[in-house]
Amino acid sequence: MDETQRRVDELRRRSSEVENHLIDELRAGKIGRREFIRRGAIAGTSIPLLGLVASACGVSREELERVDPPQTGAPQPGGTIRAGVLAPSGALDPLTVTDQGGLAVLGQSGEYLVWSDKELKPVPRLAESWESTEAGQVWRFKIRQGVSFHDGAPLTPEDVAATFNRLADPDAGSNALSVFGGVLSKGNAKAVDDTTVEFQLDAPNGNFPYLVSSDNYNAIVLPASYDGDWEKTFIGTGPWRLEQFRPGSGVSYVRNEDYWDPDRRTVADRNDFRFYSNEQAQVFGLQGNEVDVLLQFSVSGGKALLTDPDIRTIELQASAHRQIHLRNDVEPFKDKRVRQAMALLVNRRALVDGLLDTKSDFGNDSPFAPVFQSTADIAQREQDVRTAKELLAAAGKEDGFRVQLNTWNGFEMPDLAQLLQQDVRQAGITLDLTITDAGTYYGEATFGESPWLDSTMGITEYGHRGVPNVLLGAPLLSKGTWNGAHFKNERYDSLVADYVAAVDLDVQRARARQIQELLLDESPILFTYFYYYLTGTKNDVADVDVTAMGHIDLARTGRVA
Amino acid sequence: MSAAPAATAHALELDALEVAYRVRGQWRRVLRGVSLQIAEGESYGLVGESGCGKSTAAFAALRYLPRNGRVSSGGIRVAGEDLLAMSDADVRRLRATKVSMVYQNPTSALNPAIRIGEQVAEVFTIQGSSEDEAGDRAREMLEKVQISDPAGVMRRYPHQLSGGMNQRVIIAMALAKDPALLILDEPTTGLDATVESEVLDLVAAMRKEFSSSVLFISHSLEVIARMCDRVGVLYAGRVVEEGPVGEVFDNPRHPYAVGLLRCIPRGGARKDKGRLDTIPGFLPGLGAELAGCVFADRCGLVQDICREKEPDLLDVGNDHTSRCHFHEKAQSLPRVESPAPVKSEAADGDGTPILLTRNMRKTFHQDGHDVRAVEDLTLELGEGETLGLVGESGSGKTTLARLLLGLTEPDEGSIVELDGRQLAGKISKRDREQVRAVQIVFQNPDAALNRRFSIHRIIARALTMLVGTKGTAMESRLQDLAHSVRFDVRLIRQRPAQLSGGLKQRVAIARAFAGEPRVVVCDEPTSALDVSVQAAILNLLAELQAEKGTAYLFISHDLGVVRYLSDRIAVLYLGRLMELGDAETVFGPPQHPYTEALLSAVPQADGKPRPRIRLEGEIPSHADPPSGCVFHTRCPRYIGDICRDEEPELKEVEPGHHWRCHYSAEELRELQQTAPPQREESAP
Amino acid sequence: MAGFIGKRLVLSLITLLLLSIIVFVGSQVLPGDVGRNILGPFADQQAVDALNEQLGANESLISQYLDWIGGVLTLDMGDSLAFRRPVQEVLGDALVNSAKLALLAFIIVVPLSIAGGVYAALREGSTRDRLISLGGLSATAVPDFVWAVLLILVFSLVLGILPATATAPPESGFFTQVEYLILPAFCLVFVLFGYIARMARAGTIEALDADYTRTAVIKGLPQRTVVRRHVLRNSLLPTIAVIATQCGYLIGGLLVIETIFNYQGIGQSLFRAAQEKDFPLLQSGVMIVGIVYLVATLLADIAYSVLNPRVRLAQES
Amino acid sequence: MSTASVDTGLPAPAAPAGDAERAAQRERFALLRSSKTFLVGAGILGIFVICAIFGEALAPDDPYATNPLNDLAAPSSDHWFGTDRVGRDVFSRVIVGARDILVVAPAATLLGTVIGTALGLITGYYRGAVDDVVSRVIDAFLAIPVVILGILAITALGPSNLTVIIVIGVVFAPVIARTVRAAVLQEREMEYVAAAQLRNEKAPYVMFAEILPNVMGPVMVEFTVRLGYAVFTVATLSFLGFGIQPPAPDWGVQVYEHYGLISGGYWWPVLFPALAIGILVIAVNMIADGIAKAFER
Repeated sequence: MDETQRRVDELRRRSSEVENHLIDELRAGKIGRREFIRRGAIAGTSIPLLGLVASACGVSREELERVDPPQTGAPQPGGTIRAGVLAPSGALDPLTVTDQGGLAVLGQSGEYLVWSDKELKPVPRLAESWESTEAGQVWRFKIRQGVSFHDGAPLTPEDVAATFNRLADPDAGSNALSVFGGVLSKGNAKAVDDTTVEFQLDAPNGNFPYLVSSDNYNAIVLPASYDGDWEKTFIGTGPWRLEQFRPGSGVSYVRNEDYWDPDRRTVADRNDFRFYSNEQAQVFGLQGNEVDVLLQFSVSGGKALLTDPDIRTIELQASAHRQIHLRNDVEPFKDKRVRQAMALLVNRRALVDGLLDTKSDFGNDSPFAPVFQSTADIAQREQDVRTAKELLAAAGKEDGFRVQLNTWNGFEMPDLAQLLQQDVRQAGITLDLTITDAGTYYGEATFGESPWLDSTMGITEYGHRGVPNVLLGAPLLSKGTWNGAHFKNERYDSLVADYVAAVDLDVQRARARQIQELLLDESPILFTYFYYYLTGTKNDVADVDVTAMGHIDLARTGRVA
Repeated sequence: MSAAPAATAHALELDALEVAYRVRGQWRRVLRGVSLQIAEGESYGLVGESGCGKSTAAFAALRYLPRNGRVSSGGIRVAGEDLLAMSDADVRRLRATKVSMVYQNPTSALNPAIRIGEQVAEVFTIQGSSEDEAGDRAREMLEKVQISDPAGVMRRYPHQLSGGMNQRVIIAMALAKDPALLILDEPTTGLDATVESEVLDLVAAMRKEFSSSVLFISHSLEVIARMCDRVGVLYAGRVVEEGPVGEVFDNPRHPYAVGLLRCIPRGGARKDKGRLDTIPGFLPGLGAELAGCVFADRCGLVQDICREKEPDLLDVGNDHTSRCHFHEKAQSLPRVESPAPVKSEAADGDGTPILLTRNMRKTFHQDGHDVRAVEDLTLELGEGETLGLVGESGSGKTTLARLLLGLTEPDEGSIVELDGRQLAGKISKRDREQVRAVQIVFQNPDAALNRRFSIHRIIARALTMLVGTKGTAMESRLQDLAHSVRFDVRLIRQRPAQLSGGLKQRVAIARAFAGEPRVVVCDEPTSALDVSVQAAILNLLAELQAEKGTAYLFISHDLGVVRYLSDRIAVLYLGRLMELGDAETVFGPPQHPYTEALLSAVPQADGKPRPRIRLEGEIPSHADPPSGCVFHTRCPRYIGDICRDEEPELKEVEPGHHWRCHYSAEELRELQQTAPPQREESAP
Repeated sequence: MAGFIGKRLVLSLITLLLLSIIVFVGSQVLPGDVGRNILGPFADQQAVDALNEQLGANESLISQYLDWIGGVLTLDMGDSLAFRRPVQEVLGDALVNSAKLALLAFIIVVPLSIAGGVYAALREGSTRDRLISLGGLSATAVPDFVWAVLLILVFSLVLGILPATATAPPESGFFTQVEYLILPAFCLVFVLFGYIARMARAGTIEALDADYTRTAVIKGLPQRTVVRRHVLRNSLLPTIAVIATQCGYLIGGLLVIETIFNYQGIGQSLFRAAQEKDFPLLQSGVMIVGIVYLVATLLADIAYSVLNPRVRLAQES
Repeated sequence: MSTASVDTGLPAPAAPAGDAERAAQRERFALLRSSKTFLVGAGILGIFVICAIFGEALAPDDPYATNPLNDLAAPSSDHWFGTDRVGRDVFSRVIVGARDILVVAPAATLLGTVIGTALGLITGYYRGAVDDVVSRVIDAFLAIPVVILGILAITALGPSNLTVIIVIGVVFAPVIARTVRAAVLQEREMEYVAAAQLRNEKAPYVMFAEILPNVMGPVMVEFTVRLGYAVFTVATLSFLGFGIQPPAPDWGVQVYEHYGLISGGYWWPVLFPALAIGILVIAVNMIADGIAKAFER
């Protein structure tokens, strides 16, 4: 142990006070090992060292991921791995891809500066290391040497700069604009020398490495000369090279022989992605042995997989959830007591254990999912019909009311809507359901022309994110663009601003507690559960590496003998 | 195998044959103990009105009853073999060799999708001859039935040939197997008079050559008289009289036969000479329960014994039998209609035409060709007058009627006037007065009355629309109308489906007269009816005209009927007026050659032979009519080039008598009284 | 004959034009725009507008429609906005898939249903007749997705002898592809059998009752010959027209089957195009289905007139 | 207006023909009562109608009551058909589910028949320009896949039972119009139509008062055939998530929600609603077949 103790002391000498603070927290058991490594890495400390320090403090690595039935053998080299994903909704173009099928495909042949792994910690990939100066306003990334694109051209800082300037360019129509808006403007990424790229940010941002990591899935590094027709080449620096693209039905890759990282050179020879038009079809596909891996399935669609003996499920704790907004500026939800009553009527245990087969954490009516480390521990709100009725009576709604609930027919949302309908019936409240297709629900996605943003009560699907920043912003800030609840609260706005700016964990957690208590009191949006990210694989396939963001790394995947 | 056929075996023997049909779960008797024998080479006629079971007898002889029919009892022996005891294979062999049939509507009896040659050759291939051998024998057969271009016809399809030509094909098929028994089921009913006589001549000629016995079924006494040696009169599924043709027609010994013979307008009968007699009541429904004599309900001589005891088929001398207790008093059957002639108002009308047309023309545009249906027609119709309109089918009779009524719009320049006022070409543009003035009685009453309306509603609607009366005033007018057409008011609530053909036509007439019309167009009003009912309708039309002074435009292909009713007659050919004049002058010489040919085709009920004039070739198409006189290609009295080059004018050859021919009246009168027409050379 | 075809072609073109107008007007109703549908509801409005600009989805729909019509006349149906690939390519693959499934179903159901219809007609009124017509009619009315679910349950999951989805792995041989298409094809067979059999039965009964059949029987021909030479030629005519009307359903109407069996046919492409308001793809897809339907009905009418001399010769004279 | 004496020429009618019509009517119903297929079909439909009317009373549990903790329980004594994915009793939902389909399908078919018959009458009667134009529009509608037409309409009018009725009605109208047009073209040639024109009757009267009653035969046959298809289409639209809205216990929705689970061995939430659709449709066809047979002869 003394060896590790010596290493820890050495680390203390070199690390900034922020890093020391983390080590104290770790020792005090206030943060888990995983969070310690993650926060340390953000500050620029190398991962192996952090791993050592963490193990020195005696915290195991495995608590986040549960694999059942556990893996048996080690993967044998060669062969083909077949993966099934939901068909991408449009052309496969790094700039515009938004859906899961698309981003999984991007991650095969494309690579990021930083890889955000399943424990949300940033692993250096094309960027060997990075550091920030001026309190997070300027960030410099050291670009790995000896890396080449699939067409043989070497990777240069100019390629990296061009990639990010392209993403931040409003005219490029890229999906990444919503990430870089107000953070990085076009032209502020420059290659300062032949190994470094410097980013001049519009405002200090403690989490910038995340914004260039695989969490921002549009950010795969492309050659400076990229002209936009990605489907022809799938150009990238990744471990897999394009073999054949079958539009609408799938894509197949072969091993990139001169890949820069020897121990991530692919175990299998080929990897074949197959597109499925809907959940039921991909479930039949996996059970019918047409594919070996399903990138993701929902409990509602894939219940059959959970009980299938020759299929292994990998569960990842995640922050994906459903937001049930109650419009605060319209009857009957103007009075917060009515909103609290609604929150108290929901039977969350039935949702988590029944609807989601325990494959989910509980939601406590705030974006702070248990998976986020900055989440403060606050008493979990339970179903309490008696108090709910008292609140309703106090608010003059003792004999209930009638309200319309809008949502769209994706995953388990129609079931959730029907369960809510039954829960609130106990207090005489009647919910009229209007369930349409996604296009109709989101409409023009601007206030006044979108049931999502105009309906009195609506259920909206939110994907997983490494950090709660976005979830605290757009849906809840006074001028948030996704604020279906029309929640306007200055104190909340200022608390969020403080939280985002804070780099230190304690400061973030303190703000988080205040935010959580405020939201519990105001209850503008019900967060009932944060369901796990489920991946399904055949038993004879090993070492499939997935992240809750929807990435799948099949480099080390292979068939067990 | 049945017993070897006796040497002089009958071609067909029916022995007390009983046949029944199963309708909606109950068996209905159709043939009630019919017995008859047809000796070898003999031609036996079976005559009777619709529903009397004559076709059933024919099909029974072929064991081809419909699925819901069965032979309840009795025997059938064909060419000496017991048909009912035969196996299916034997029946097929019998049909392939011994028995054949000629059907009523020839075009639908031939398969539309197979060429004529193939269908005829099939008869030979069944008997084992090879493909091309069958082809040759088929061509020979077609030549035998006087088809001019057999090879051409063999390549054609049934819909490309005329009715007459198709019937010849069927006769060829029937005779190809040199049958022992040839059954003809109303072979000429659907054909024009001229075509009918040609087909009948053919059948007569073929009989001699093929020596087959014939069972000839028809509702027309004249046709039976001309074609058969012996005749059986069938009524409600029972043979009521049987004997040699001359005997039965000259000396009928059963009231039904007597009544039937009186109904037919023959031998120049005319309304102003004496009314036609009729048979009261209706034909019994299919399989009705009839006690005693089947004809008792409608018989003028009925007595109690008739209803109790079924009379047997009593022998009345020289092989003539009758199923009537009082067969000797049959011919003294009291008349139902008073014989008094119908005095017609026409005589004292002031002769001003109430309806006239001047150079009426109508061109149809089909698939790019211009078809001239009616050409330059000028006609007049006087007050209370009946103008008979005759001509072969396709001559434009019906088109002319539809033009007058406004159902079809004439070409520009055609003038139609009613009481001097111009009539609009389209009915929708005529005012209510003009609409009331011109009405029509259609041929088929089933199609002319809306089968979903009650009789009351049909007539009431006509009254409301044409006369504009409502409520009780309309009801009383309705009662009067019903009486005027002798329609029993108690049936006023029925629907057409429940009435007999005759009653339905009376309703149609009542509807036509609802608006006190000035002119009524009668488009073959009686040809869809049975003979006995026909007479009643003709009398009714005559009486109504006499009473109300309505003018008739009477269209019919039955010249006997036209002669009975018409005051004046117009003869149409290829849309042109060939002859126009008083009925009697047109019916006697001198006549236009076309009229002469038409009249010669009409068989006389008294069977007296009349010089037959055969019209060569088919009726030319309206699309490109022949040059000069349009009739010159078929005219038996063809003069020469003048007919081919110059179209004759419709000129007045005698006072009140016009025709369109180069001959003058004297020339034709002299010719027609002496030399029978023969053609030196056929037209180019 | 040429005049007849010419007239029908002109009429079909008018129908196609009407079809495109109906679809054009209809698609105004769809919410959102292509950019929004591709980038999703959470994308920045600026990005959405930029993408729309790029894809040309911002132009007024009238000009988009005119561009599209202009393109069609020069056989270039433009690019699919969502897939950014020529429409022909996107629809080409889908059409080939749909055609394969339709052909397989066609080959199975047409002979089966005609034989069934004629067999039932020959035994009109018997229990077998009632069984076939009633069975066929009921099978026709049971929804295709119910058949799909039942067939997958039995043959794929319980017996495990047939795959549950319809798209064979890439480069698989002819027989593997057929094996994958058997289940969906049989869903179509159940749905179409009753419809065609009923028409074949009605046509045959009518021909059996016709005068010419009576003539043939009285000629002494055995029943088999009468049916083969005289009845079938006339009874199958109406059936041809019915088969043609089903082609539209076979190509464009199989969305449900394609969804359950995960088969990339025209139905799914149209469905996604409508949802994503991918205007050129939707319009062209509906056109293709329309053309297939109209060509099928035209071929049926031509076949009808060729087989039925009365109609054929009426045109020529 | 006195006429020749009436009584002489007038025969007493043998049997008042009036009751022949009633006799034929009685015979037809007797035939109907005796046909097995009709009775079995009517019996099944009767059961479904009772379920539709007294649904909640008959169902052992409340079809809407959810119990996620007891979801996908296999058929047992307290849940004959087991429970669905949110723990509702499948047996109760199948019973109450009859109501939506038995309301929407007939209503849609009626709407389609009314529009279709009107269109058929107009195109059949007028022929010429009107017929050509309207027939082309009908062809265009027939060429559009039903589902695409459904999506466009339901997105525009919003998902509700009424929308489904309108969509199916509009989709059926062209097909029925085509059949009615064929019948009207034949009927139009009959002389009673010319007779009506000769009374200066206006076109609408001729079409709807004179011709329509005579084409009711084909219209009725088309209605019964279409009714079977309506059930098909309602279920398909529900299956695609466009038809009848959850939580309504519609069979099509139930199959849609659960068909993905059959591979996990949960067959009961799919099988029973699917069988219910099949049995109802077969029953409707048996009735149609019985009626057609009885009124045929």
